[in-house]
Order: sequence, then C-alpha cells, then structure tokens
Amino acid sequence: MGQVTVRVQEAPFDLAAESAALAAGRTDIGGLASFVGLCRADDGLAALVLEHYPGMTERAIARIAAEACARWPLSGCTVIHRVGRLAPGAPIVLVLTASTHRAAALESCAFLIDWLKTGAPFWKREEFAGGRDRWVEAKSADDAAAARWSAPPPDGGT
Amino acid sequence: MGQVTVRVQEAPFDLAAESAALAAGRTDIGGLASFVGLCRADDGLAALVLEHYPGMTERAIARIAAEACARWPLSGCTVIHRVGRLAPGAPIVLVLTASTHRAAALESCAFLIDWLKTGAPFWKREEFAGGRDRWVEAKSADDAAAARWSAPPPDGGT
Amino acid sequence: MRVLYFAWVRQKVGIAEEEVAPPPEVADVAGLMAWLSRQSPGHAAAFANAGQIRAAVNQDFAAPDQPVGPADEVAFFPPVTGG
Amino acid sequence: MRVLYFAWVRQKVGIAEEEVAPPPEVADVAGLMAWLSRQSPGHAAAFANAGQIRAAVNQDFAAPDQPVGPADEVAFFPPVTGG
Repeated sequence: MGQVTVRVQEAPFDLAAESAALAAGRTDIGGLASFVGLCRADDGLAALVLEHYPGMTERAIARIAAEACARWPLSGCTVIHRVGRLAPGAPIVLVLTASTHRAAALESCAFLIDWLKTGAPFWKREEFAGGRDRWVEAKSADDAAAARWSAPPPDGGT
Repeated sequence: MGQVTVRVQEAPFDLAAESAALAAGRTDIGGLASFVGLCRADDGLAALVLEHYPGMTERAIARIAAEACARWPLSGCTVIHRVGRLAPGAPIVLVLTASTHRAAALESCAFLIDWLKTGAPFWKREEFAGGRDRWVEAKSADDAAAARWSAPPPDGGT
Repeated sequence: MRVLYFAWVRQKVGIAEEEVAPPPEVADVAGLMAWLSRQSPGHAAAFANAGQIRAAVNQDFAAPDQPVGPADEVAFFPPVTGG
Repeated sequence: MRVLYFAWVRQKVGIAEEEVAPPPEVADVAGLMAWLSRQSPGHAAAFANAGQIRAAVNQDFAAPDQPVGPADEVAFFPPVTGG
C-alpha cells in the first residue's frame, strides 16, 4: 500500500510542499494528480465555518484513502482538510495522489474528493454579512458522484 | 471562455505559483484540479530528451485548451510542457484547471492530459547509461484514452 | 453511554455532548433517538425529523438498527457536507 | 515548399528542414512523401514505412490526401509521444 498522509487542521496547506513530500526521493512516479477545493463567495458569503468530529474524521478519511490504495496502484496519497473559519477564496481541502500511471492518479483523486464529500464527518455553516447564517445542506448530486464508484463505500457511510 | 495560459519551456514550472495565478483575485472558483507528469526512471533511464515542433505545439495546445473551455465551464486552465533534457524524477508537464464545480475541473484536467499525449507535437527520446538511446513509441493505450472523450478531437489529430 | 451532537443537531439540543443512561429496552440507534427526543424540548426539536439525522457508533457510520450499549460512543448529526 | 522533419524522421533524413520544389503532379501529402522518398537514401529510409509517419500542413495535423502547394509548410514526424 502507498504512503498515506491524512491531516485535519485549521492552518492553510502548501500544495507544492505536499507534492514534493509525496514524490521525494522517488523516480517511479509518473503522475501526480491534485484537487484543491476552495471557498466560493456565493450569495455574498462572508465566511465558511467548518466543524468536524475529531477522531472519527481521521478514521473515516484514512479508511477512504486505504480504499483508494486498494483500488488503484498508488505510490501514495495525501488528504488535508481544513476546519474552522475560512474566508471566500480560501482553500478548504487538498487531495493529492501519485502513481506510476496517470489514469490511476487522476481517477483516485476524483474518487477521494467524491467520497470526502459524502463519507467524512464535516459540516459547513455559511455566514453572511449582517450576521445571518445557515448550515449547508447535503447535495444529492454529491451522493450521486460518490455512488458512481459503483462498489459500496469503504464504510457504510450514506 | 476562461483564462488560458499555454507555455512550452525548458525551465521547471512552479505548481503553487501557477495555481495562485489562476485563482488570483477570484472568489468564484470552487475547485482547482492539476496533473503533473513526471519522468520515471524505467529500465535504468538516464535522461529523457523532449523535442517539439515550435509554433505548431503552441497552436495545438491552445486549440485543445479552447476545446476544454468549450466543453466545461472553466474559469481558466494552464498547460505548461517542458522540452529539452530532463532527469528521472523531473516534472515534464503541468495541466491545471479551475472551475466553479469540482467535476468540471477534474474532468477537463483528465481530458487535457489525455489529448496532450496524442494531439500535440512532442517526441520523447530515452537515453540510457552507456550511451544507448531510443525513441519512445506512441501507445495505443494513449489513443484509447483520448478516444474515450467520444466527440472528435479538436483537430484531425490521430 | 456518551452521546455527541454536531452541527445543527448540537445547536438544537443545546449541548455538544452528554453522558446518558437510557433504560435497557433502548437497544439500538433508533431506540436511542426516540428516547433522547423525550429528554428536553431541545432534544425533541433536534430529533423531530429523524430522516434528517445521521448517526455514528464508536466513530463509524451506523444504521438505525445498529445495537448500542452503555460503553458506546454514539453521535448524531446532519448529513455530512465536507470536501 | 518548406519541409520539416522531427524525431527519428529527422535523424533518418539527416536534416531538420529543407526547401523543395517538387513537380506539379505532387499535389498532396502522400504524393509528397513518395516524391521525397526518392531524393536520397536517408529520405528513402525515413519514408520506408509510410504507416509510421504522421504529417502536418501549415502546423495542423494533415491526412495523406490533404493538398499541398509551393507556399505550404509541411512537416513529417512519428506519432507524437508528449504529455
């Protein structure tokens, strides 16, 4: 199984440093795929506040990452998810996958972000100017995106 | 159409700087997908030498990028392809796509790298220890990967 | 039994976690939800629409018929929205 | 007409580019390949297996039946292997 790094943190992450760490000292990696999710300023959003379930979050992500390593021949993968208050434009989540072949890197990257959306215990609350706020509702489109990876999820996650 | 950046260069590229440039000043980007192709040290490779067709290369990549912008609602995309002599482990190509939605970013990134493999005039020569060298042969798997984007290629590229 | 609440479930219940000792007939996740909903108006509001609530037992997602016991950590929360 | 060669096609022909003036009956890419292959042993070696050669006319990929004329830039090369 590849090198798996999972972190939940308030601090920003460094895409270049994480890529370098994943590829360090190796000459068998043909492709590095990454996805960075960013906070959009939809509807006049002032901030996004991310809450999670400490302990379960890391378990859930590690299980999803292990599933990715089982499905694709990965040299490694890195998942970093931020929590706390994030401003519009701020990066929220990083998924980084490395493999000998590009298709494995690209597909596992898409798999990981699809499953993170539906299988890890994070909740987003949107704060707007003037003090109004609301919890983001789960999207059926996200369930559909996760479900397209046909086989059942790593856990019984909905 | 999104902001398109295409470069062919000998120098390395900076993934973090290119990501920042694509997202600079925007709060409407929800996802940034990237793919970095790296030089593998298969079979004792000493160096990879990349040749291209100056003029046609930039035209071909710009056309593929325009096709990606036509197929997906992209905020922008960046394609940087290196040429010259590259050591094992060195990055060869960067594809970076930005969109409001993650699926558009991820799919267009895969589309662009698949088409770069088959639709842009680059040729790779492998140099081995002891002076032996050989031209890399085109892979039918690459043609199949490009062909899965069902519609015809941006150009009449094979 | 330790019970945790997250997101708007936590806001409605009014607390983030509590120790509870339900009677022995509370044997699974669904039974625990029904019992908790009778503990306060906040609990009642949080669990008013059971279809909007997800659960975890010992930090794994759990279905309504999953057994729960005194030594378990059980969490209730809305469908997740990370990524 | 300007003709360019790349990769092993260039190595076999022995030059990277040349100006040529084929007779008027050389009207398309396939005809030009046949005519070029008779210009030197290097050209003959390069074009020995036409199925391994791709072409571009004025910097766009071109099929064998694509017309070519004196003002065109025509390139011959192996299937591409970038990315």
